[in-house]
Amino acid sequence: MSNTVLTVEDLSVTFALHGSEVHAVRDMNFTLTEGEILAVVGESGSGKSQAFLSIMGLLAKNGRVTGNAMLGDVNLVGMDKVKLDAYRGKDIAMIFQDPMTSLNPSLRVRTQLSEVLVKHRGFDKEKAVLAAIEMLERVGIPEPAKRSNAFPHELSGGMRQRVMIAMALLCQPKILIADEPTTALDVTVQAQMLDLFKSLTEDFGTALVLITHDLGVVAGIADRMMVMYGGRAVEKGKVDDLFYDPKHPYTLGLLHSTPHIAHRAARLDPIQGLPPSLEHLPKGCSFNPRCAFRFERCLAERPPLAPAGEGREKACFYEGELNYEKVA
Amino acid sequence: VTLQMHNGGDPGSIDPHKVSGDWENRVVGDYLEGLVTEDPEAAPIPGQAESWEISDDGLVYTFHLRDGIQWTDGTPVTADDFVFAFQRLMDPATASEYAYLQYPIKNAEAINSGEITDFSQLGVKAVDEKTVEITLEAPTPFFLDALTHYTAYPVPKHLIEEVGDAWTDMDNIVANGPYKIVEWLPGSYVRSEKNADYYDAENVQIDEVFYHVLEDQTAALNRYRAGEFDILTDLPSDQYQWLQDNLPGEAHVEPFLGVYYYVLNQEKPPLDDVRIREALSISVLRDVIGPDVLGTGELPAYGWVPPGTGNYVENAYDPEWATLPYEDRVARAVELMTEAGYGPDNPLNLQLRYNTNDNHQRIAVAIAAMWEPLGVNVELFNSETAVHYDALRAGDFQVGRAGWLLDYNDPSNTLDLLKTGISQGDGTNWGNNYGRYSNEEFDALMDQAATEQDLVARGEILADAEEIAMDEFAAIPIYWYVSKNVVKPYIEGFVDNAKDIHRTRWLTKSE
Amino acid sequence: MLGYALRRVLSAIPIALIAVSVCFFILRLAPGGPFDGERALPPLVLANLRAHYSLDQPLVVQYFIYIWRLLHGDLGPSMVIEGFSVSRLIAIGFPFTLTLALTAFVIATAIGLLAGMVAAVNQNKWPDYVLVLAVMIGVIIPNFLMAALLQLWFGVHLGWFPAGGWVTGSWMHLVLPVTVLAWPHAARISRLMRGSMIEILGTNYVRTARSKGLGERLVLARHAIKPALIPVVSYLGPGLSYLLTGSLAVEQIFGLPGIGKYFVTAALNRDYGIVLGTTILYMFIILALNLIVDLVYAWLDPKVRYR
Amino acid sequence: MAGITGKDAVLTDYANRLATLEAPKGRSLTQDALRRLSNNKAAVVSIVVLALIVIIAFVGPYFVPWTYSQVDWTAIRKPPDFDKGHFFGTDQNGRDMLARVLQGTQMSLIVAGVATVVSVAIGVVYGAVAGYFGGRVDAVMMRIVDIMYALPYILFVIILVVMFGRNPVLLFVGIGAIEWLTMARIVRGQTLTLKEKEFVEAARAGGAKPWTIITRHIVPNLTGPVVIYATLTVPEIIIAESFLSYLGLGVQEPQTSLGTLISFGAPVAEVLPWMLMAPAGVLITMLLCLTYIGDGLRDALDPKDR
Amino acid sequence: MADKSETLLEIRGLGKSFSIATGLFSQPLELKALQDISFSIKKGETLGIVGESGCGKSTLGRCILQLIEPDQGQVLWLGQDLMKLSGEEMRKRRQDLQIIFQDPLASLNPRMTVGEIIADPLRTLRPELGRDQRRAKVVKMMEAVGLLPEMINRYPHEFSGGQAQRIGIARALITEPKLIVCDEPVSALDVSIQAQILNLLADLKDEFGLTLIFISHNLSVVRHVSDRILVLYLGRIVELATGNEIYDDPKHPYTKALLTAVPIPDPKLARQRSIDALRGEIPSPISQPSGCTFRTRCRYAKPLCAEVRPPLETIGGDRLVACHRWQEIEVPEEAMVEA
Ligand SMILES: Nc1ncnc2c1ncn2[C@@H]1O[C@H](COP(=O)(O)OP(=O)(O)OP(=O)(O)O)[C@@H](O)[C@H]1O
Ligand SMILES: Nc1ncnc2c1ncn2[C@@H]1O[C@H](COP(=O)(O)OP(=O)(O)OP(=O)(O)O)[C@@H](O)[C@H]1O
Ligand SMILES: [Mg+2]
Ligand SMILES: [Mg+2]
Repeated sequence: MSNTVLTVEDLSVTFALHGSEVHAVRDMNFTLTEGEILAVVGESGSGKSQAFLSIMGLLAKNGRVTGNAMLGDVNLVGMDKVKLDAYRGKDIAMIFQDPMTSLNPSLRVRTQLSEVLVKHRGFDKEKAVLAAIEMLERVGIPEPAKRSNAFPHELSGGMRQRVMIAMALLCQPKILIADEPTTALDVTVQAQMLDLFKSLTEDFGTALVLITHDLGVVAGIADRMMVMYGGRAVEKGKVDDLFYDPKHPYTLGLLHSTPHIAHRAARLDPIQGLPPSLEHLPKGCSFNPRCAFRFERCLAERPPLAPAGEGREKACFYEGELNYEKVA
Repeated sequence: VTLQMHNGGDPGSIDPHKVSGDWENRVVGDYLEGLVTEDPEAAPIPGQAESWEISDDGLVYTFHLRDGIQWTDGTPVTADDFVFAFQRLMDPATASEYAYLQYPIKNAEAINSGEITDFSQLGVKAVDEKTVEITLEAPTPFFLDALTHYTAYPVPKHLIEEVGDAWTDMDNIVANGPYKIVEWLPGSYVRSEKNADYYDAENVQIDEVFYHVLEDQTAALNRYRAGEFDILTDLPSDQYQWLQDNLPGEAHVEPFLGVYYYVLNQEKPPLDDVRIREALSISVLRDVIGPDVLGTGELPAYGWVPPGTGNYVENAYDPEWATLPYEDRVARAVELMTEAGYGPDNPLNLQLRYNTNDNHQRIAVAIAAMWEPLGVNVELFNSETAVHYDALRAGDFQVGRAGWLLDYNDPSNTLDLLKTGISQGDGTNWGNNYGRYSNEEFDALMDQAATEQDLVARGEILADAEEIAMDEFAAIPIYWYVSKNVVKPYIEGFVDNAKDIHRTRWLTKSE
Repeated sequence: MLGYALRRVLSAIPIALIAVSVCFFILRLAPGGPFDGERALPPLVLANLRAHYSLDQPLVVQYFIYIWRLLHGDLGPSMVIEGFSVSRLIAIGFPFTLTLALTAFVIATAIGLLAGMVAAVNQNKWPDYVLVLAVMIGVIIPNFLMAALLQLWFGVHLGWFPAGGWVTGSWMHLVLPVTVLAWPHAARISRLMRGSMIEILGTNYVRTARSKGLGERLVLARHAIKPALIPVVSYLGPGLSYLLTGSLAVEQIFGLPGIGKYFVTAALNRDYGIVLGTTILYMFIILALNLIVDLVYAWLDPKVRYR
Repeated sequence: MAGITGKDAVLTDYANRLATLEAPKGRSLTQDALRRLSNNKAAVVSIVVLALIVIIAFVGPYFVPWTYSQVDWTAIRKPPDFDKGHFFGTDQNGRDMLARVLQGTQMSLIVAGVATVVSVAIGVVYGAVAGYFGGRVDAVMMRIVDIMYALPYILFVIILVVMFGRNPVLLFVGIGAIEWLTMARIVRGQTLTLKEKEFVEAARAGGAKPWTIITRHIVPNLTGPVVIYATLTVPEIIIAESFLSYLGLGVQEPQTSLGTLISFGAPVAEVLPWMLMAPAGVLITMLLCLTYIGDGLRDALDPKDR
Repeated sequence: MADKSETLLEIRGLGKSFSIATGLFSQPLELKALQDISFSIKKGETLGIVGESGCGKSTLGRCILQLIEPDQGQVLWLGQDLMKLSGEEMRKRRQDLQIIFQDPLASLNPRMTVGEIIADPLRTLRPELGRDQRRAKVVKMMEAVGLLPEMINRYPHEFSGGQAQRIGIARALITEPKLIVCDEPVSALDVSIQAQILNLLADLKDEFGLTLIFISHNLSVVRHVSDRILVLYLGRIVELATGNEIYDDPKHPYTKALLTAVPIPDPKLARQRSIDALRGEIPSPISQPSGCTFRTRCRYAKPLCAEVRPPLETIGGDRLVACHRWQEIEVPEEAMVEA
C-alpha cells in the first residue's frame, strides 16, 4: 500500500483582488499514497479548500495556480479542461464544504447523483439511479428512494451534506477530497460516515484527503496530518506524533483550544490575536505575531518546511520544548 | 394565364352596394357587369345590355339585355335583378355610401333619404325579363357614365332573397362579369377565375387574376421588380425617377380626375378674410410640389375642376396671378397680409392639419415654408384619418388638407363641394364642404346648371360658378391628381385614361 | 399546483371580460368612428349604418349588447371589412399569424439560447463580441427597415426567396418574414441568456458539476441552463405575444394575411368589432402564456411556490 | 475581542497595526463597478464613441451651415453636395440631412434617456413588489400587466392625444406605458426566485422592512437582467417614439428624431440612400455602443466576475 | 451568570409540517418537521439543542424567529406571543432576537460587501447611527470574530467557509440582541477561532445576560456552552436536562447513543474505542414509526414501544424524558466517555 497516487509540488494559488493579491496557498508539497488518509487541518481561511480546488481546476475566475499536481504521470495543474474531465469525478472526486450552494437547487437529488455514473461508468439512466439510491442508503438517508426525488432545499443541512458525500463516492475515486464533510452531521451519523470512508480506503485503496476542523475526527481516522497556517503547511507528520508531540506552536495552540467533552472548562484557550492577512503576510514567519515562542530570527526570516524527525516536517526555528507554562 | 395585379388596400367588401374604393372597384368590376360597361379607355359601352334607347327629352333610358346572360350558378340574369339591385342600392337600410351617384334616377334620392318607402316608385322598371327601363328626374348628360359605376351593377336577386347579405361569402357568391371570385384571403389577396359563361368569354385572355393586397408602395414595387406583380396600381413617388431610368416606359403617370387642396375654415377669423386667403393661395409655389417635393410631376392646380373633365369648357379657370413670377406673387401676398393687419411684428399663427401620411406631411412642410415669408407661423398638426376628418367636419381646424377624386366625369361633382350646406334640424349639414364656403351667387348658378339641358350652356354656367368661388379663394387647390400605374411590357391592352379604370378583360399577357 | 393552475384558468374569463370592458369604453372615448372617411356620408346612410351596428344606442346598452353576444360566442361584425364577421377574420388570419409567430418563436428561441450560451462561455472574447453584434442588429434595425432591406436584397436582387405574398404550404414564402420577426426575438433571448448564464456559471453548484467531470457541454446543458432560464422564460410570454401582435410591418410589407395588423390598424380605423375581438383573443393567449411561464418558474426553481 | 469585552484584548502589535494602518474605506458596489467598467476595453471604447455622439449631436448644429427646418428650394432630394454645405444631402423637402440627423439624434437621445429611465424604474419597482409580496398582490398586479399587454396601446395614444393635445411629456407617458411591462415581468420572475434565497431570510431576521429588502437585497441582485433588458428597451423606445410621433403624439415636424428619419429613409433606401444611411449609421453605432456598455456594466456589477 | 429567574422565551406546543410536492398532479406529502415542542428559556441561559440531522433543529430556530410560520403552538417572548404580532411590531422585536444561519455562504447577499452585510441590521434597527459610527462598530465586530478589517470590502464568495460563518456571527451580534439562535455557528471554524468565538459568546453572556439557543452537532462544544440541553429526535423532544445531567447520566437511549459516538481528539483512545453507531432503519419524518419514533433503532425497544408513544415525563427537578423504559435502562459502562 505505498503506491503514490498524487504528488503535489510547489502548489501556489493567488487571487487577484482589486489592486492587491491574495496568496491563498504557497508552495504546498505533499504526496498521497493509496489507501492513505491525510487530514488537513488548520486555521480557517488558510487555503485548505483553495489548494484542493486548484488541483481540481475549479478556482474562481480571479484565481491563478502554479506548481504541479501529478496524478500518476499526468499533471492536473494547467491541464486542458476537456482532458481534465476524464479524471475529475472518476479518479479524483471532491466533497464540497458548503452543501447548500454546492447542490444545484433546480435539479432533483437523484439526477445530480446518477449523472456521474452515466458519464464515467457508462451506466444507463435507470441503473445509475438505482445505484444512486443505494448510495444514499449507505450514507444513511432514510427512505432513499423517496428522498432521491427531493430538491436540495427540501433537505436538512446534514442530508445535503450526505448527498454531497454520496455524490463523491459513487465512482469510487482513487482520490477523495473531503472538505469538511461531516460538519453538519450529528455524531452518530458522523461516525457512520467515517466508517464509510474508512472502509472505502481499505476496500478500494482510495486515498482520502480529509479537510476538517474537528480534531476528534482526525484522531479517529487519519493516518497522517498536515497543519496549515497562512497559506502554508507548517507541520506535517503522523497523526500520533502531531497530537502527542506537536512541534509547531500553532499545532500546539490548536490542540489547546479544543473543548473537551469530559470536562467543562470555564474558558477555552484560543491562540491569541488575529489570523494573518493573506494579502500582506507578516515578514518572517507568518505565525510570529501570535507566537509565544518567537525570537528575532522569526521576525526576519521565514522558516522553511524542513524535516524534523522521522516522517515529519515542520516550519519553525524554535527547537526547544513547547510548553505554555514555561513561556507564560 | 395568371395576372398578378397589385391592388393596394384590402377590400372591405365585394358587395357593389357596400364598396367605396378603387381597389374594391377593380375586383367588383371584374365579376359583376352593369347594363353598361367600360371599354379600355373607360368609355361606356354595352355591357349586360346589348343596346338601349334614350327618349328625346333625355329622361327615359330603355335597355335591352343580351341573350343568354346568366349568373355563374346558371340562373339567368334578368331585368328583375337590375330592378332589385337599384332598389337595394337606394334602400336606406343597405346604407350604401355611394347611392347618391344614382340620384339622377327618379325618386332615388327620396327613397334613399327615407321620404318614400315604397320602393316600386323608383324609376327603374322591368318592362319584361329582358328590358330595363330607367326614368330620370332630369336629363343627366353623364348618366350613361354613371351607369358604368358599380352602384349600377345588378345583384343576384334569387340569391340575396335566400341568404341576404351573406351572398358575397365565398360559398355563395355568383358572378355575371368576365370573372368569378374564387378565393378571398383577407390581408393577402382576392383571386378570380375566368367566367366561362360570360358572353364575351372567348375574347377574355387572362384566365386567373390575383388582386394582391399591399399598401406599402415600396414593397409593392419590390415585388413588381421581383416579377411577382404584373401591374402596380400605385407607385412610390420617390421612385418614379428611378423607374423612368431603369424600367423605361413601364411607369404610367397620367392625369386623373381629382384635386388635392387645402380647405380654409371660413367660418372663423382670420380665414374669413378673403385677403388672407388670397395671400395664402398665391404664395403657394405649386410648380415645386409635384415634380420636386413629391417627385411624380403632378401638375399645379389653380382652379377647382380638373382639366379634361367632360361636359366642361377647356381651361375654364386660369387666374392671371398664376402666370406672374413667384417673387411678385410673394410680394403681393405680403402686401395683402399687411393690409389684413399681419406682418413680421404681428405674425399670423395658423394650424395646418393633415391626416397622417408621408406625402401629406411633405407638402405641409413645403407649404409652411412657403408661407413663412408672409409672416405666417404654421403649426403642423397631423392625426389619423378618422380624427382628421372628424375635425374637418366639425369645423375644428384652420387649414386642413383634403382631396377629391371625381366619381363621375362631370364638373358638378367637384363644384358641389362648395355649395352652401343644407340646414337640417338645428344645424347645417355642410357635407363635404369642410371650409364652409358660402356664396349665394355660386349656389344660384349651381342650381341653374342642374336644370340646364344644353351641355355647352351648362358648361359655361358651371365655369362661371367656378370662377366666383376661386376668385374668392374658397380653398387652395394645389395639384391635380395623377393616376400612377406600373405595367410590365408584356401586358397589352392597358390604356391610360382619366378615370384610371382598366378592366382585366381587355388585358393580355404574353408570357 | 394543480389547484393554482385551475384557479388561474378559471380567472381568465373574468379577466378577459375586464379587458374587453376597458377596451370597449376607451375605444368609444376616441373621437371619430368607423364611418369617418375622406367623404362625408349622407346623414341617413350614416344613421342607418350606425343603427345596423347598434351604434345609435346609448353606450351602456351597446356594451351590454356586446357582452351578451360575446357570452354567446359571437364576436360581432367587423365594421370596416364588412365582408367578414370578426370571428371569420380571426379564424382565417389567426392560424397564419400563429404559424408565422410559432415558427419564428421556435427558431429564434433556439438560436437565441444557443447564441447566448456561446457568448456567455466566451465572455468578453471575440465570439462574444461578434455574436452580440450579430444578434443586436436584429433589435437595432427597426423591423420595417429590416423587412424592406431583406425584401430588396433577397427578394429582388438575389431572388432567393419570394419578395412577398403567401402561398399555402410554401415555406419559401415564410423565410423572409420569419427572419424579420425572429431576429429581434432571438436577440433578446440571447442577451438575457448570456447575462444570466454568466451569473450561473459562477455558482458553486456549477463548480460541483464541473468537479464531476461531466464535460463542459453537459455541465451547461444540465446544470446551468435550467437556472439560467428564469429571466429568459420571463421574457418568453411577452416575447411570443410580441410575435403575435407585432407583425404589422411584416404583414404589410410582405402582404401576408395574418391578423397582427389589426392590432394597429383596427384601432386606427375604429373598427370596434375587430379591436375587441383581437383584444379578447390576445387576452386569452397572454393569460395562457403567462400561466405557463409561471408554472415553468416552479419547474426551473423548485423553491418557487404558489399560493 | 478587544472590541466588545476587552477580555481577550491581546491584540498583537501586528493586528493593531493592521487595524489602524488599513483603516479601510467603504467601497460601494457602484464605485467598484465603475472601476471595473474602466477595465473593459469594449465598454470603454463604446463610452467614448457614445460620448462623442452626444457631444456632436448637441454642439454640432452650431457648426452646420443649415438648420434642421430650413428649406433649400434649389436642392430638393439631392445627394451630398459639399459646395452648398449639404454634407449628407437633402430630403424631399430640400432640408439638410446633416442638420436633421443632428437634431434627430438630440431628440432621440433625450427621449430614449428619459423614457428608458422611466420605464425601467416603473418596471423594476412594479415587478419587484409583485414578486416579493406574491400571492394575491402578485396576482392582481400581474393580471393588470396582462390586460395592458392585450389592449391595443394605440388606443391609449389616441386618447392621450385627444385629451391632452400634444404635450411632449405625454410622449414619455405613452412610451412608458408600453415599455415597462416586459421589464416588470422579468423582474418579477427573478424576484420570485430571489425572495426564497436564504440571504433574504437573513435580512428579514435582521428586521428589514419589505421595502428595504426589496431595495437593498432584491433589486441589486436583479442588476444583470435589468441592465441587459434596459439596453434592449432603448431601441424599442426609439422606434416607438417614431411611431407615436407619426401618429401625432410627441415630436412634430419640422422637428425630427432618428426613428422618424429612418422610417422616412427606409422606403427610399435604394433611390435616396443618403436619407437612410446617415440616421441609420448613427442609430446603429449608438445602440451597439450602448449594448457593449450594458454588457460591461453587467459584468462590472457582478461581484463574482472579475 | 445573570439573573436567571426571568423567563425570556417560552415555546408551547409548537408544530410545523411541510408539504412536499411530488408531482404536478399528485397529492403532496406531509412532512412533520416539528411536533409538540414546549420548553422555556430564562434570561442569560444557554439552551443547547442536539439531535440527528434532519430532526428539525433549524426549523425550530426559524420558527422561534418567525422566519417560517409554525402551524401550531405559541412562541412567547416575555409573555407576548410573537405569532400574533403585526409585521411592524415583530420587526421591532428583531433587534432582540437574532439568528446565525447554518449555511454561512447562502445567507450572505452576494452583491454586498462584508461591511455592508454586517452593517445591514444596524441600518434598519439602529437608524440613528451615523455612517462612521456604523463602520466603527462593524470593524470592531469583525475583529471580535477574527476577521481582518482589511477584508471589509470583499464580497462573500471571496471568503473561505469559516470566514463566511464568522460574517454571519458578526451580523447577528452587532445589534446586541438579547437572544441568539445559533444554528451550527462554529462548525466550519478551526478550533482556535472556535474557541475565540465561544469565549466571546460566554463573555457576552456574562456581561449582558445574552441568552443563546445553541444548535450544534459537536457535543463537546454544546457541552461547553450549554446550561441545559434539549435532545430532539424526529421532530420531538426526547430529553431535556442540564448539561451535567445529560452528559453524566443520559436517560434516553438516543442521548446515550449520541454520547457514545462523540469523537475524541486523542488518536490512541479514538482507535481503541469501537463506536457503537446506531444501526437499523433510520425513519423518515414523512412516514414516522408508530409509538416511540426511536424504537426502530433502539436496542431496548419492547412491543409496548411500538404501540404507545411515550409521553414527555418530568423526572427529578426540571428534567424531561420521553421513554417508557428510562428507569430500567442501565448505562453500559464501556460506552461512557472516559474523562
Ligand atoms: N475568489 C477569491 N478571491 C479572493 N480571495 C479568496 C477567494 N476565494 C478564497 N479567498 C481567500 O483565500 C483564502 C483561503 O481560502 P480557503 O477557502 O482555502 O480557506 P480554508 O482553509 O478552506 O478555510 P475554511 O476552513 O474556513 O474553509 C481565504 O483567506 C479567502 O479569504
Ligand atoms: N422547505 C422545506 N420543505 C420541505 N421539507 C423541509 C423544508 N425545510 C426542511 N424540511 C425538512 O424538515 C426536516 C427538518 O429539517 P431541519 O433543517 O430543521 O433539520 P435540522 O435538524 O436542522 O438538520 P441538520 O442538522 O441536518 O441541519 C428535514 O427532514 C427536512 O427535509
Ligand atoms: Mg474551506
Ligand atoms: Mg439544520
